[in-house]
Amino acid sequence: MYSEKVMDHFQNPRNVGEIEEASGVGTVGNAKCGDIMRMYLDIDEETQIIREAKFKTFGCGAAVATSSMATELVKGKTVEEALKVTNKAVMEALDGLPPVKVHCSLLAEEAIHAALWDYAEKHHIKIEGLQKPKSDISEEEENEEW
Amino acid sequence: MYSEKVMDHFQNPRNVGEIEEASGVGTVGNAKCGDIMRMYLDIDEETQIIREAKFKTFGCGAAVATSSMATELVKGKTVEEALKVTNKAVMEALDGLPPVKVHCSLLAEEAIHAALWDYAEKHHIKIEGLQKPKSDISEEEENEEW
Amino acid sequence: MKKLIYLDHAATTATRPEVIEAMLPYFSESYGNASSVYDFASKSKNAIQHTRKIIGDALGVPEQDIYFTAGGSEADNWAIKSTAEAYRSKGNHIITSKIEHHAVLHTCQYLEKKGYEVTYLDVDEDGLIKPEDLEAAIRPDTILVTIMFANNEIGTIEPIKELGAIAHKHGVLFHTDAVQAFGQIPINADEMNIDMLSASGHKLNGPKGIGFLYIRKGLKIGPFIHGGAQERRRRAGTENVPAIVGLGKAVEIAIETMEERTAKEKELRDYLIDRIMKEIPYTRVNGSRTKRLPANVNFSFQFIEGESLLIMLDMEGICASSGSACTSGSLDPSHVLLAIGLPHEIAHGSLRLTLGEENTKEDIDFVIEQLKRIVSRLRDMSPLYEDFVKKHR
Amino acid sequence: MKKLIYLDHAATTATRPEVIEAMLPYFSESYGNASSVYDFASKSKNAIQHTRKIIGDALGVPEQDIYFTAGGSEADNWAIKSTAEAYRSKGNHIITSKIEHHAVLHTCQYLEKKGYEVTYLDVDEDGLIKPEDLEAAIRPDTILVTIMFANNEIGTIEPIKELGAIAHKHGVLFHTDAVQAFGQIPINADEMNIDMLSASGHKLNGPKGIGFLYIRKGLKIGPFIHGGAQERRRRAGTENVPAIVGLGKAVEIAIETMEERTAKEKELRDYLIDRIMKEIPYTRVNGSRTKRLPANVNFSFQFIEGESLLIMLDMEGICASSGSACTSGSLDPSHVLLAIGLPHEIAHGSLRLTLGEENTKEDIDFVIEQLKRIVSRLRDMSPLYEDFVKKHR
Ligand SMILES: Cc1ncc(COP(=O)(O)O)c(C=O)c1O
Ligand SMILES: Cc1ncc(COP(=O)(O)O)c(C=O)c1O
Repeated sequence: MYSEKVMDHFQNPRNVGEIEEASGVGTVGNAKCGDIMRMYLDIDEETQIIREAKFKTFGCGAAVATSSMATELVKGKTVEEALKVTNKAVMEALDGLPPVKVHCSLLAEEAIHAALWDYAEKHHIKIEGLQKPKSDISEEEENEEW
Repeated sequence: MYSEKVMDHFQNPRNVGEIEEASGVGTVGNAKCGDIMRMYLDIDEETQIIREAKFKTFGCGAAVATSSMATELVKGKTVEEALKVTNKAVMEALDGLPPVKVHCSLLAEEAIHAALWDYAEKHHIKIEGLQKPKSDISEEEENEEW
Repeated sequence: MKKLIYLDHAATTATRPEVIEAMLPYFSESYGNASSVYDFASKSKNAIQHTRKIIGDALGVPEQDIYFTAGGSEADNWAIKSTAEAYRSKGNHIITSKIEHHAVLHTCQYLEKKGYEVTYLDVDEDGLIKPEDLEAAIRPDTILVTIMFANNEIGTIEPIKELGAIAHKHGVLFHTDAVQAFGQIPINADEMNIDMLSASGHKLNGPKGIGFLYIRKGLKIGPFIHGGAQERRRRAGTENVPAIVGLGKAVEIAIETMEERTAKEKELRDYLIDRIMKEIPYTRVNGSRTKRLPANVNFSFQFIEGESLLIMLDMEGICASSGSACTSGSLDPSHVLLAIGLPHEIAHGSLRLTLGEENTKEDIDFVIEQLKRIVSRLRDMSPLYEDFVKKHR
Repeated sequence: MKKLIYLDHAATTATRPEVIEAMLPYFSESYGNASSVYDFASKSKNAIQHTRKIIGDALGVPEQDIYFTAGGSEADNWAIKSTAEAYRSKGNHIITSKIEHHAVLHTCQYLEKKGYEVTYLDVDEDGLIKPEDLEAAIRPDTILVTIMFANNEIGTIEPIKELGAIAHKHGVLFHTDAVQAFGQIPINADEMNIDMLSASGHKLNGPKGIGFLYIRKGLKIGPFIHGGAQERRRRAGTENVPAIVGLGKAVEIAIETMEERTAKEKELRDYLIDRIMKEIPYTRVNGSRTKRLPANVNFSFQFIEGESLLIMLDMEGICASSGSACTSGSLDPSHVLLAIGLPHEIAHGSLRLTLGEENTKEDIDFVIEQLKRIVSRLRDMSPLYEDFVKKHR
């Protein structure tokens, strides 16, 4: 059901772990829906460049793979650039996700935003275009597909 | 679905045919239900003995077999004895019938009665115990078996 | 033992060797539950999709609109009952015909008991529904028209495209029971204005216990069997993977071979009909001579009764049917034959012979000889024939 | 290729070689329609009767009270919907439990929409229904109690005989979904106060797409699929003879081998449970330890999520399930695990392993090693575990 890229990022997730004293940490999702993502960012305060990104994820294969891919995508980018890493970008980088798993990529996007928000709050700065992230991406109603 | 006896009487029906100037002829059943039996009897007026019995039948395997057996059973009997040839006797002589075919044996019994009635009317006699036969044995309501 | 001459292909068919071969691996090797997540189950999932595609292509409709069922009867029940329920607020009137299969008729009668109104359209002496009769029967509260594609007893092919167009003109859904037609004659569900279509595997050399319902996208038809999320939540129950695979193979072959196979069958059919009509008097052909399934032959032999005929044919190794196999055991004459106007005693004397690709001209010649002998023998035994002869002497 | 270790026998099973062998002749040799009159069809008829007898004997009920269906879901739908309809004049209240299979639950929810009232009984932390809860729930307008014989996820065996007795004391019909129990534990439907019982072939090494409903004689339950006169007019559709034959063979073997087979399974089951509980911390066993299906194992591993676990097991060739296979694709955690009181995040981390006779101790040892490795790996990745460790450091 998953693409090879997803399976690769699930089997060999990049950047699993914690960053001690991270510049920003964001946790999104909830256990009820079965997905929780936590993203750690280490940001150079001068250049605003994300030096390192790590994650921990409780969730399905797609949740792990999107977290892994999201950390890969934001690493080396400036905060401003990282803000433009959308769920679409994550999905495309993974060669797509099954429809029922699209919410995982939204969660990954939110995790980036949450970590950036935390960074901004801690450093009392305002990041242009960043809104307070929802802590919880809840499931859309399961629609009958027919 | 049929016993060997039934199959035998269907494949090799005894006494098929007509009797010219029969002592009595009776036709029962109707085309709606798919069974019509006609029985011819040749009766010795002195002894009241049935010298010969013949039949013609439009109907299923069981209808043919019961007609055949009925003619066999009444042959050589007196009118009075023939009157006692019941549908049960016909069924037993055939080693039984499937439940859905029991009405054929009733039809055979009625055919005997109809022929005897005809005989009695033609000869202006009264046969003890013989009632005017129904010309038509209609189906019972098909019951749900469960 | 006598050679078996099987002439009851409308009742059921042998499962083709290629079909059995296709099914076998899914019994004991790739037996995974198609709804499971592990890789082992993906073979089952893919196999199901493969069949869905074959059928979608055969009907000219999107594959995802094909839903597997346990056979034609379930598909008919589903289409009719679920439409009745889903569109109840629009109305409670259903139109069908007098010659439908019991899977449709008894379902409609059931709905009548639940407060629905059903119009049973008459047919002409060939078994054809007149489009103007349908037009006249449609009411503002009509929610469904269900008319069979081809009749199982007399083989008459209905003017489905035209009937569907009339239903659509009035905004009414159109279902067709194509159990006898699918795989025998070309069907494009989309072009033919069909919203729902039922079919069954065992009528086309596929396995028994599998069929499908096509449901045009967008219809609000709910599930008939509730439960698991199979078939996009529309038909619960662990997928019958081997049978679905077998169905796919059978449909694939039926479509591929249709032209050649049915041309041969038509030839045999017409040969059989022509000879019998010439050689056995007081016989009629039931059903349309032109709008007729390639493999269907149906006679009424006056003065004789069908079951006797069947048993005598059976003794010669010939398998045939009198009316519908589903209702044998019943004593009523076929509702189809009554609907085309036959009197009871003639309806009782009917014989259906339905051909298959394995039947040869030699088989048919043998059957003709036997029929001549048996019909004549039964007539000699028949009081109706006696009366007829005496009257015309 | 890796060896496949199939531990999802509750989802479906391989069809046994003896079963396939028994079925094969009915595909292409004795393929006659069981409702036909000719002699060729009598093999089909007899084969069906043979299976009916095997099942009747297995359940201790008259064989003519067994009705074949296309599987467990159809049997459940039939029992519940037709009872609801047939006894509507008596009342419109149905009692079931919170841990039923979706084939029962979604059917009940459907009936709720049609105006019926349904009570969903709670279960205790082992998944057991308390007889006094049933007693308290019965009302004068209760027409049906439907409680599963054994749960498909956590393997808990319900006190059916007692529950049935309570229903009967109040003159209420009692149905049980025995899809997981039949063939695994002894069932005498008559002694156990069961009026209707559903089962499915593919759960006991029989074919998919076949099952049955036992209906005690005298119940006024009408057909669910209307049409032909098959199954004594109670279930229309051309009989699926090969599958019925296969079902018979599978039941015969399941009953014959039950004692020995399940003794071995129980031993493996308990070995697996005991080792995991000792060797993987923060783990719980779901379902009763004593009133448990011989082949069912169900764990919750705290801090991790089930699908990830399944995929990692899959990569080692281990087929397992998390919750019910029928609902995978759904994102909700299992309703059964929630009903026994698990919080959402623990319910999400559940794993079902269901054994079959081909599983060996070596297989289980391998699975245990893999589970230890995988659970630990996923915990290392889990923010919930991180929080837990930090809190307890
Ligand atoms: C308890 C229970 N009931 C009903 C069913 C449905 O059976 P089937 O998939 O054969 O329709 C299943 C299995 O899927 C089950 O485990
Ligand atoms: C026209 C028609 N509809 C429906 C059916 C029912 O199909 P099945 O027996 O596969 O349920 C049949 C055959 O029995 C049929 O000929």
